[in-house]
Amino acid sequence: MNAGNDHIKLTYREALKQAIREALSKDDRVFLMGEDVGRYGGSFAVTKGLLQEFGPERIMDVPLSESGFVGAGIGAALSGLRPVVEVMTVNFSLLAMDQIVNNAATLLYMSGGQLNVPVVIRMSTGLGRQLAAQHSHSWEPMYAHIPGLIVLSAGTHGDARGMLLTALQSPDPVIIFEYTAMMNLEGTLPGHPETVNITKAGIIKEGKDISVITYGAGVYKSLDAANELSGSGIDAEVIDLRVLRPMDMETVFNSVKKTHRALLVEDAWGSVNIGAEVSARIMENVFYDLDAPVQRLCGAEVPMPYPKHMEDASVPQKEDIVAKLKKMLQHG
Amino acid sequence: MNAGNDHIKLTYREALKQAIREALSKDDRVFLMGEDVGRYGGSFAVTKGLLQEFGPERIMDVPLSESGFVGAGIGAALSGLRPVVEVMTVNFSLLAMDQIVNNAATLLYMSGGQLNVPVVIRMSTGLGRQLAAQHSHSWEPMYAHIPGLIVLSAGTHGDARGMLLTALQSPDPVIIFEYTAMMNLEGTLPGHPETVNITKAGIIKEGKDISVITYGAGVYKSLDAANELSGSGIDAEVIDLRVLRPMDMETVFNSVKKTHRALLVEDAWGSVNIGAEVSARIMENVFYDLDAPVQRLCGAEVPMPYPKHMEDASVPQKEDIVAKLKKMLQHG
Amino acid sequence: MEKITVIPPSTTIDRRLGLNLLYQMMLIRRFEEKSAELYTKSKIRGFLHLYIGEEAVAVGVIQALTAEDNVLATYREHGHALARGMDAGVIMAEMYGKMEGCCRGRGGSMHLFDVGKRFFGGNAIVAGHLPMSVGMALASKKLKKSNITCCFFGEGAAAEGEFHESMNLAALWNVPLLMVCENNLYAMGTAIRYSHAVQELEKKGAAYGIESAAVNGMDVLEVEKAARAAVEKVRSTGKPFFLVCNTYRFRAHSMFDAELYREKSEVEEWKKQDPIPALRTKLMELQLITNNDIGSLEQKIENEVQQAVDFAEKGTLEPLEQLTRFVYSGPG
Amino acid sequence: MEKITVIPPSTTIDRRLGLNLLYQMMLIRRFEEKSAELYTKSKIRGFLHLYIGEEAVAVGVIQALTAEDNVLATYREHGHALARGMDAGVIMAEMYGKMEGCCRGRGGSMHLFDVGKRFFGGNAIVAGHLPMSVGMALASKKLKKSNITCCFFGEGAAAEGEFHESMNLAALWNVPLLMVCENNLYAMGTAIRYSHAVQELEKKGAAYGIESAAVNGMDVLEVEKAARAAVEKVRSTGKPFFLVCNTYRFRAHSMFDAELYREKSEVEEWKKQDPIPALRTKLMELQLITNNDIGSLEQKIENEVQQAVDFAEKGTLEPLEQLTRFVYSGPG
Ligand SMILES: Cc1ncc(C[n+]2csc(CCOP(=O)(O)OP(=O)(O)O)c2C)c(N)n1
Ligand SMILES: Cc1ncc(C[n+]2csc(CCOP(=O)(O)OP(=O)(O)O)c2C)c(N)n1
Ligand SMILES: [Mg+2]
Ligand SMILES: [Mg+2]
Repeated sequence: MNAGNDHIKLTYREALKQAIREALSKDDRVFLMGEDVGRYGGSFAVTKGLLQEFGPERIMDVPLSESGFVGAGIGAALSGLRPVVEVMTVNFSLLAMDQIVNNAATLLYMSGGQLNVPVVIRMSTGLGRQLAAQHSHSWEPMYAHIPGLIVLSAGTHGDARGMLLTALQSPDPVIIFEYTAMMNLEGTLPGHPETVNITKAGIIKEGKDISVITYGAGVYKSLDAANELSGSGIDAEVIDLRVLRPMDMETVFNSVKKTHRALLVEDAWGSVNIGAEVSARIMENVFYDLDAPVQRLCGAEVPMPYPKHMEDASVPQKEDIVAKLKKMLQHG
Repeated sequence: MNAGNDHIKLTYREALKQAIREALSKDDRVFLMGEDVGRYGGSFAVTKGLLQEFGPERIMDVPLSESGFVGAGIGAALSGLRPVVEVMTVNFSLLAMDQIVNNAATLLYMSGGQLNVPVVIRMSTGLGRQLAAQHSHSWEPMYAHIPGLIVLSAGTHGDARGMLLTALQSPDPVIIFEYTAMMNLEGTLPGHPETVNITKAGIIKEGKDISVITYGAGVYKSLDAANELSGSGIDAEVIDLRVLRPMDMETVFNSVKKTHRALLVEDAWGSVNIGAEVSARIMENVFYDLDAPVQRLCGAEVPMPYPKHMEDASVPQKEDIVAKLKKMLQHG
Repeated sequence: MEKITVIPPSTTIDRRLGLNLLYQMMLIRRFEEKSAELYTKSKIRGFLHLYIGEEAVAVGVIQALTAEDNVLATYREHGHALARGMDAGVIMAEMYGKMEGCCRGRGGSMHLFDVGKRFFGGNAIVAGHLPMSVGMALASKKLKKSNITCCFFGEGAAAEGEFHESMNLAALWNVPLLMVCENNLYAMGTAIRYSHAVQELEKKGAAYGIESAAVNGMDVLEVEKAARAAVEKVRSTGKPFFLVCNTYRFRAHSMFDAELYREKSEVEEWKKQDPIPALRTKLMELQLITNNDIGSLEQKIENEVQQAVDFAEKGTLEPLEQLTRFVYSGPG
Repeated sequence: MEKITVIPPSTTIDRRLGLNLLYQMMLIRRFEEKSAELYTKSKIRGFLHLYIGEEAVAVGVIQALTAEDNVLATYREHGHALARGMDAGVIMAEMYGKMEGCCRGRGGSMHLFDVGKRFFGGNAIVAGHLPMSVGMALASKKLKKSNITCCFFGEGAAAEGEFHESMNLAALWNVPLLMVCENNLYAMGTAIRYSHAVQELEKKGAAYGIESAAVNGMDVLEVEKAARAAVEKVRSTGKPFFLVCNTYRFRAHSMFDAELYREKSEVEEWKKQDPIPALRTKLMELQLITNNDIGSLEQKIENEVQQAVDFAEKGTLEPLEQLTRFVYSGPG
């Protein structure tokens, strides 16, 4: 944040859009392809107006063919372009997963270092709009399992605007998760888009009593919980993992060494998830620094139900985080 | 194992085949569909001769259309049949994953309990034949993440022959992982196929010093390692998880409460895997029983390389398990 | 081998059939207008996709089916559910997220299921239900049942790989499947010219040797006639049939759509073909019905819709204790 | 809109072209015979898919391309790699798993890549490279380059959804892509009649408005002529072309195949059309070459293949320290 870059208020949606516009303006090789990114204006209105601004060569509407157009993005990346492929939502990404895993993530290694695949794949993810079982997935854990991918989670406005620009400098494939439920949320950022680091976790709030380690939709919820608790004398540190692959464990370990306690918060289903990985690594590396077992708060292991009360109950809410933190600290 | 059921020697391949034959004989509603299961005899010769025995209605060769025929299996299951769908290998299963996750695993919940999907999906999995990056995946962790699925791993001859028969009694979708590298391995089993429990982990070898918790290709390797160590005064318990979803943690916790130490062994990539989940659950539930941090031995996080020496180095070998156990026990 | 059938314009129509078709279309129209109103009042949430303008398709096709036939549809399926004879109250309660809904409120607008009516969704992954429909038809064949399966999907869905695989499998296996493509010219904001290289979709049947026909989807009598012929063929030959119904959606794609991608005038032009006034006028001209009939139909429908709303309003929310029920069968 | 092109039988042929085509086919044949021998000696491992019998296709088509054009192939790609001018030694070293191989030995037989030759695999997920080929052609169009992309795949691959999506995208976007279907009548053990409802695959072009042609893939001169015409069209119009080459594989699918699915007599019948003796005879009849020429070709090839083996034998294995190199770019 340089001087002269005055701060502005903007929504998460606007942050995403500024990133795309900046990327398109800065580099001719960049183009955006995805379902309804152009004429419709983007399913979450993120790309509204960009077709008019950049024309159909740079903003390409594609047919419903996830495997086809994600694969085409990979092919274009192999041929000197810098495609940004939008998979409308993570829910449809299984249709393209073979392309992502067996091609994008694999070609560099398998070709003995010959083929770079500089493709950026954006997907909006998560729940929160009562879209039910087939439209509310949080599949960050599945992508974080795959070597060869760089997996980013934009849990803050800064990352919503900054991650894409940095990702486009990567010679390797990058997945960026964006959060559907946060589109209308306002935040404050410097006036001009800037790249951000995409190798380190972020310390969202410093604290000394416990480390709350989270990402994505968990970030602001955890921050709210931590802020609420600071009144009652609990000083929680909040860490946004940001980079789900390869994970920056240094930041996590340093935090745990300081606080001696950790709670992992995420919306994804409760088994074989990001929290499990972080917990296991804490176990393996800083076990003797722990004053109490690391705990997780995750999504309920159900296909998402439609009704609001059930959807709300399916993922950790601020209140759940507060309650859990209180319990963990009394206990310790 | 009832009296009069004499034991026989048979390969893992033969065990799988007996299960399929038994399933087809017992229930008219059962049929097998998959690529090259019929005329070719199965890509690993598991189904050789079954087309001749049961005819093309029961043993259906299908075109290369993973999404199509897995979805068709789901549809047939919705309509009163008991399809056994073979996805030739796990490597191709991403093409069918949308069907498995968004349909098979979701329909019962989403329909408010109306629609059962009694489909069994078999996939051979794992590495060991120098098949390189696109043909050596171990994706048990990705499927174990999905609520609504029952995920089984046939790490022993008994399970290779028994799991299918039990799975076919399940009203819910079951994935069975079979291990490519074990096809020719001989084992001893009772003469006749019998169903096996598919809710509990198995204690393969009892021990008191440390719990080695594993599944699939890790089972015999871990057992070999444990047997080797028993000479040097280390008495390791070996647990085969068997059911990767929903996991039986009781058996694991009881073991850890006894041994106070655990090593998790698997071939899958090292992040966000089954071991991470088990480690996190041990952390959350029996932390105070631990004398030392739980450790993992997993697959290297690389797209599998072709050369034998590199492939071997990519997954834990018996020697690695032995060395790790020795180290962990000196340390404790 | 394959052929494109030319359906002669509709000829015979009696009072009973005419009134029945009119009633169904008017009920769907009114039910959806009411739903839109309830959406703006936040009684209904999530995605709501209206079928207004396309009523002739569901009504005409489903009219030609028997109660034993299977029906699958997309997320734009209120019309199909009503035409299939599902109770308006149960559907409305589902959209309210109430236990009295067809899926206990867990599915919402996009996931209507009613096993009793053999109505299998309400599927929200575009083209995800096509493979299942092939499997259901395959089951009928294997079980030697005389029922057929009817699968509705949009022209956007026809660009997905699942369309290709399903058409080929259906043709290869000779299964009794009626594939009904509702070509409303748009997939969200993507006009058919941006999603299909060949826009006369009925031509795609030839690639699979599947008999095909295209029909004016704005004329319920033509649709009914074409569907009757198609159903007759499917039932008597056991072979699939591909019926393209050319239609138009008068409303936005969903309640989130600003309709930037088409001219108002285009919509107005199409509204002149509104299937409801068209049928009304025709029946009046043929003197099969009177103004009185219309009046009492309207009254009946008004009551029915109001009762549906009352039923939904009075419904109860599922207790949170049941959140994990039906992830698997058996006691939740 | 679309049409099926009829290619007139080949007419002109001179000594230079004739010898060149003969040399290439003989080299491929000899190279693969040697490979099979080395496989039985366990020098080559993994899967080995021989192209023997089909040489006329790769040789004829690639002959019609320029060095700037992109070529993608399947796991059955030794022939394509050699025809593309890749060094036999480098290919053999790759199959030995040696560092001197084109992919440092990491890919093996199924994954030959050579960026310098614009040879992009060696792809082992059936049809997984089709979407990429569309993207590469799209990049040429966007970057206003005159090169085209040529994608080889089997008739089995044409049943996958990726074929449909790729054909549609290529036609919709008007990209310079030559799709070459190598119809060898079998996908592993599945005869085309069990995988395609319509077996004249060239008819599938019409569904996408793509000009198509079928050619006798056992006659290299016909293939070359058809390919030249097709390439010419693709280059001048910028539009895709679908070329079906009807051919036959003389050997098993891979070294694991017992060939239970076809009669020996069928194979013998097809061997009468062996493209190598056919061309030899023709050139002799036309008095373009002599027995002497054949002799020196054979000698040259024998040397070349022996040198390739020597090169591979002398190669080195990649040090294990490099196992994780190239998972990502930058220092491993
Ligand atoms: C696989 C998949 N991709 C994208 C979407 C998002 N989406 C929902 S409806 C739709 C358009 C579908 O168009 P069409 O098949 O023509 O049906 P229509 O809505 O016009 O009835 C899209 C892109 C989805 N639900 N599933
Ligand atoms: C998606 C996928 N499914 C299955 C396989 C296993 N498999 C490898 S080759 C093959 C047959 C392919 O046949 P075809 O496309 O005709 O090519 P050919 O081998 O005849 O050259 C199959 C089923 C695979 N590699 N990828
Ligand atoms: Mg549409
Ligand atoms: Mg073939």
